[in-house]
Amino acid sequence: MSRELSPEAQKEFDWLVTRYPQREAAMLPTLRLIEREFGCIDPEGMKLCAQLIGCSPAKVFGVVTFYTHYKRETDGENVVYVCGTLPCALRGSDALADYLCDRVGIGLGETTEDRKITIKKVECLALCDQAPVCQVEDVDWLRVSKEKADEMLESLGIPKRETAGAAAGGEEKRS
Amino acid sequence: MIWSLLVAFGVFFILTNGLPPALVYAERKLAAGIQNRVGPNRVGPYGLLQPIADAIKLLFKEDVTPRGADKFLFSIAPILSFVPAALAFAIIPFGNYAGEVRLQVADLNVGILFATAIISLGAYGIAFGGWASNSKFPLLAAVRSSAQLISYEVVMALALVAMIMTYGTVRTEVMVLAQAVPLAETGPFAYLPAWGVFQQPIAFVLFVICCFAENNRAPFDMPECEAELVGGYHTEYSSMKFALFFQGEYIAMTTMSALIVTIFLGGWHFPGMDVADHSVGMGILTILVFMAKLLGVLFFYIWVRWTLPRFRYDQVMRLCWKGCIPIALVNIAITGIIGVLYS
Amino acid sequence: MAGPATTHAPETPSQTGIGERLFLPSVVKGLLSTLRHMMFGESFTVEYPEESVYAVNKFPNDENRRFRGEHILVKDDQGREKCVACMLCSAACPAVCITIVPEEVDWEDRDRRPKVFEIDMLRCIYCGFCEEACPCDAIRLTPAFYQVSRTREEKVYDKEKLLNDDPDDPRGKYQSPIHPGK
Amino acid sequence: MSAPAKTVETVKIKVNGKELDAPKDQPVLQTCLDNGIYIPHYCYHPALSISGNCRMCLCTASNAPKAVISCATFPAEGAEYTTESEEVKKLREIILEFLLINHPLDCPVCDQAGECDLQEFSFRFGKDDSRFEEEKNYRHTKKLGTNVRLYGNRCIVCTRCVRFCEEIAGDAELCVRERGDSNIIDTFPGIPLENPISGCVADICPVGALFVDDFVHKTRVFFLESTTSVCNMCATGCSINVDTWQGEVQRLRPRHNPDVNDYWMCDRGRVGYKYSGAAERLSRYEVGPARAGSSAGDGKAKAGPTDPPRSTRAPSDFGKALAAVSDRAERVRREHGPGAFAFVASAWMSVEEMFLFRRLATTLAGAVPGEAGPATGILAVADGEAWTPRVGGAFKIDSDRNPNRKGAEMLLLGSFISEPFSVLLDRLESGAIKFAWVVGGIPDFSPMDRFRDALGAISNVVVTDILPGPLSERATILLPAASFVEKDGVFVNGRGWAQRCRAALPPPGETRTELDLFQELLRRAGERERVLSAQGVYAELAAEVGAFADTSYKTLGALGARVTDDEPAEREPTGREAAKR
Repeated sequence: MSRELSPEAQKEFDWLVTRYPQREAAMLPTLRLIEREFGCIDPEGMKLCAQLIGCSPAKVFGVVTFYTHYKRETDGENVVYVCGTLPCALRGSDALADYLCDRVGIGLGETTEDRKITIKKVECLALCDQAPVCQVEDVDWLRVSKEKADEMLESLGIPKRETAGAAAGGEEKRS
Repeated sequence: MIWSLLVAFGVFFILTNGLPPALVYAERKLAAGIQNRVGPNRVGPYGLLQPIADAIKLLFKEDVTPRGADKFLFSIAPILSFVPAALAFAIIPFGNYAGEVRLQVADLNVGILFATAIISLGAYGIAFGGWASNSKFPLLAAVRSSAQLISYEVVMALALVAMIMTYGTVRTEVMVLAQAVPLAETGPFAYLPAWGVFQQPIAFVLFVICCFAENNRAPFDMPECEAELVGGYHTEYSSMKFALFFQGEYIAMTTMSALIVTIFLGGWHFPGMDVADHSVGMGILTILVFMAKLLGVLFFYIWVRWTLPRFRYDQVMRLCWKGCIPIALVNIAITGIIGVLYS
Repeated sequence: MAGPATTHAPETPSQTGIGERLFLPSVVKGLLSTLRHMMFGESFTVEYPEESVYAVNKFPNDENRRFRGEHILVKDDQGREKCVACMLCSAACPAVCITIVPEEVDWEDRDRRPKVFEIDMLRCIYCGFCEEACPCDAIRLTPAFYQVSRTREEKVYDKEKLLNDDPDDPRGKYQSPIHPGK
Repeated sequence: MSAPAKTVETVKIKVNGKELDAPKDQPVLQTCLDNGIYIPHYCYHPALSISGNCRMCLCTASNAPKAVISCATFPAEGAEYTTESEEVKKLREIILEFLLINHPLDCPVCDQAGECDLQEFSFRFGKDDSRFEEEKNYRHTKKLGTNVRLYGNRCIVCTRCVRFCEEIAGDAELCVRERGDSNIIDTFPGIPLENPISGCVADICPVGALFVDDFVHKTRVFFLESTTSVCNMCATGCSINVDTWQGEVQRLRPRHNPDVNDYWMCDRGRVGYKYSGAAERLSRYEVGPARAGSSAGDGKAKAGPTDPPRSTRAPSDFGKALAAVSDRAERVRREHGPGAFAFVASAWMSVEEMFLFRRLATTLAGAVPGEAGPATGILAVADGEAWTPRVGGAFKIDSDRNPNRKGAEMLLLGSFISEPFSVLLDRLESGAIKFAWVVGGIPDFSPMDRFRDALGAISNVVVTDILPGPLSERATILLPAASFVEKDGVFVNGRGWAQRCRAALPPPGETRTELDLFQELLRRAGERERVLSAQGVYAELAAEVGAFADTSYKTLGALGARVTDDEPAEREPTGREAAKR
């Protein structure tokens, strides 16, 4: 247990705990706190959280892996979340994920060598009416077609392919 | 007279000792045919020597008497089943006259009565064999057999009563002669001989059923039903004692067939034959005719065995007491009434 | 069926027709049927050893299909036994002649195989239940039947012997991929 | 039972038209199960908290618009529940189809097959086909800890194991990781499932996802024959089932006994049968010549660890060995009197054996008024580590590693053994002892050096033991013994709870059980007429020993009964009850 919270963070944690009826209920904000402190949530961070909350590390592990939006140590700078739940799946999220991976040159769940981009398949992003949906750094990309995917990747610094058609239809962008 | 006896015994011997092995072979071949098999074909051409091989094997087998068995009864049981069957054959006229020779061993004036009396003795062989074996399955078989034989003898006798009323005699020779006339003076039946089967079809059917039952042949093979009683009354027998039982069974079958032929199928007579012709040629012809009829009935025996399944024991008894006996009695009554009306 | 246990089922009163009650028409029918077989029926007997059971084609559409001879263990396309040692065959075996000891393997598609697989051919009654019970099509009964041996021990077939795929062997030639007639 | 009689508040409900009195704080599912109405369920376990995630126990309720899960529904006065309607059947079919979506069809290689709820419910309640055509998910197969193995593909994520680790074992090593269809049981990286009762997760796993490593790929459960028995590895005395096949113990399984072990047993006990099937088991009666030259006084000097090697004993049989025992005892008694005898019992014997051994000792040694009686003692293994779950559940592992020390205290202390063990050692070393009978029956037993060496110098040493070891090496007459899976008898656990141990297998080779052995010797000495079964011996014992009075094999039944009053039998709450407080 080498890791410790900084005094300010510790203070924030102490305040957090008081807001919940049970200590364990403060787990999610505590994890956010740790994420902010240490940049990501790695096993050491989980152990610290478990220690602070007073539960077993396995429990924290379960919670962290359940929520995809905690930044893990394996994640790159930008994480592309591709929704894989039913409506998106029906509208071709599999093909979309494959396309993205193909463009970036990595597999699903992997990170580029320069640690810039990670592509992840996640459960529902709560935009089922706009399927298929991707999310990059709090920006939702709705009804993602190939062209739109190209546009999205461009925003992450990956240039469009020469052969790709110029028809860009990215009017539905929401932040 | 001497000649008569010699010829008679010659035929008798052939029938009683030569026929059983042949019948065994025929039975196996016919069964195979019915079941789309080949049958014996290893020993000799077409397996013809199979019966001889069987006989040799039986001769050389160890003769076992089970511990606890009644030695005396155990030994005489096979003889008791063999002898009466052969003995009853004596009254069968297996031909007319060959010259002076009467083709019948004994023309008794009690004829049929002698036959039924003697055949009934066969039950002792089975009963003794089953009891003397000191084994439960043979005993059960013996009990079953006794009950069955007693029951069916009643029917047989009743069927015969109708025939005796029809022919007006118990002498077998006279019975044959009585069948050697046309069935009717004129009309379509004039071409049929007056065989018992045409005069008394019901009695014929009853008698045939009784013959099967008396011989313990399928579908009435209660005493030796393999599935329930292992081998029946001869389970404990081996070697020649077993062979005697076996032979006795086939001789009984032959004797019964001969009775059927004599009483119902016109005996040695065939339509268009001159009964008064006592030449040797005609005598031999009558023997051949008799043999042909006999083999036909034997074939029927075998045919039925490989066609019909065995009755259950209660069915056997019900068939006898609730089926055959009432019918036989009614048949006698009708025969009597017709007899009174036409006399 | 109330009352004490009876030895026979009660007679069904359905046999009403006089013809049926007399039995005779049925008897005649049966007699004619057997007569037909006797006169025109062709023999199905394979006269072994003059005739070979493998060569004879008495049943053109049913080539030896129903014959149950000695077993083989089937190999998969990689030459490994298909058997996963689930022991359902030994559970189904009425003669209790199959001995299996499972073992763990780290194959990609399965993690279990028989370490020991023995069939005691002297106890086997060739009922084919093992073949029916097998969920993996791993054991089959071949038409091979005239396997002889000089000792009892030889008749206990081990895994190697059962996995035989020698085309010259009467059992081995029924090894995967194609079982003739199956 | 010993649970304090509490008035249970009940309400009247109707299930399938049948009126039931339902305890108010008990889920409808449990009430139905108690009343013989079976509702299929996976995630519900009576000892664990309610999770309600498998949805298998759906039933319709008159007071709810939609079907409810009966495991998390508490009875309302007058409510009607239906568990067998067409609707419920349809729901079950759908739930099962859903649970089977990612379940592989590997029943042939799955060791759970035969006692798998998924298999059984699919057969009883499931659809005959599935509409799922896509590819199945693959999830990890790994060892969660030294004893437990996970086949992730087969998991239906009922989380019984997770709740067990949290509520019963208390260390919460397991969690459900990921989400959706990649949901899987896992441990925190680097913290394996290593609590002392981890094997129980395999017992409660309703499907073939978790296994005790010891049982994987061993046999099929439908071959196993179960014998109810009691675990032998510590004074907790868990109720168990001994599962055997082909004359070998295949596994031990805990058996529900609310007064002893609830649903659990420890990992150490789970493999506690191993020694009974060991290849080196003693299975032959052996008789050697009496050891010469141990004259009084210098026995101590002569004692050496290499004393009589096994080879001096010749193979014998039951009858001859017993004759040798009685002959030599007779001679020693005539020449030296009762003071030359030593009898050492073991805390691993059943109470019946102790009872008989006690009687046999007085018979063999005889008694001369005014003279010293035989030296007596009792062998036991040293205490191990006790274990109590951090959350304070009902299940504990006793520090006492002897299964029947309590029974030995009740039967032997005072009446048979009146001196401390050190006195026994002194008498053994004094050289006055000419005949010693030592009952071992303890696997991995290493007696103290003094005891071992002293035995090596005594002229007649009869040893009754299971495995070869320091005791059997020093025997002049060796009598093989039966292990706990091979004998009938009663064991009294540390809290005074007597339970029956039943023979699941015959003893190896020509071995006869000690029960037979002692009785046969008594019979030859004219002390009894017949050799009785364990039940008969227990009846004699109950008539003679006060604490066991009014008990019999019948009253002990499958779950046992309390035979001592010196400790209150307080049953601690199970996980759910504890959580509810």
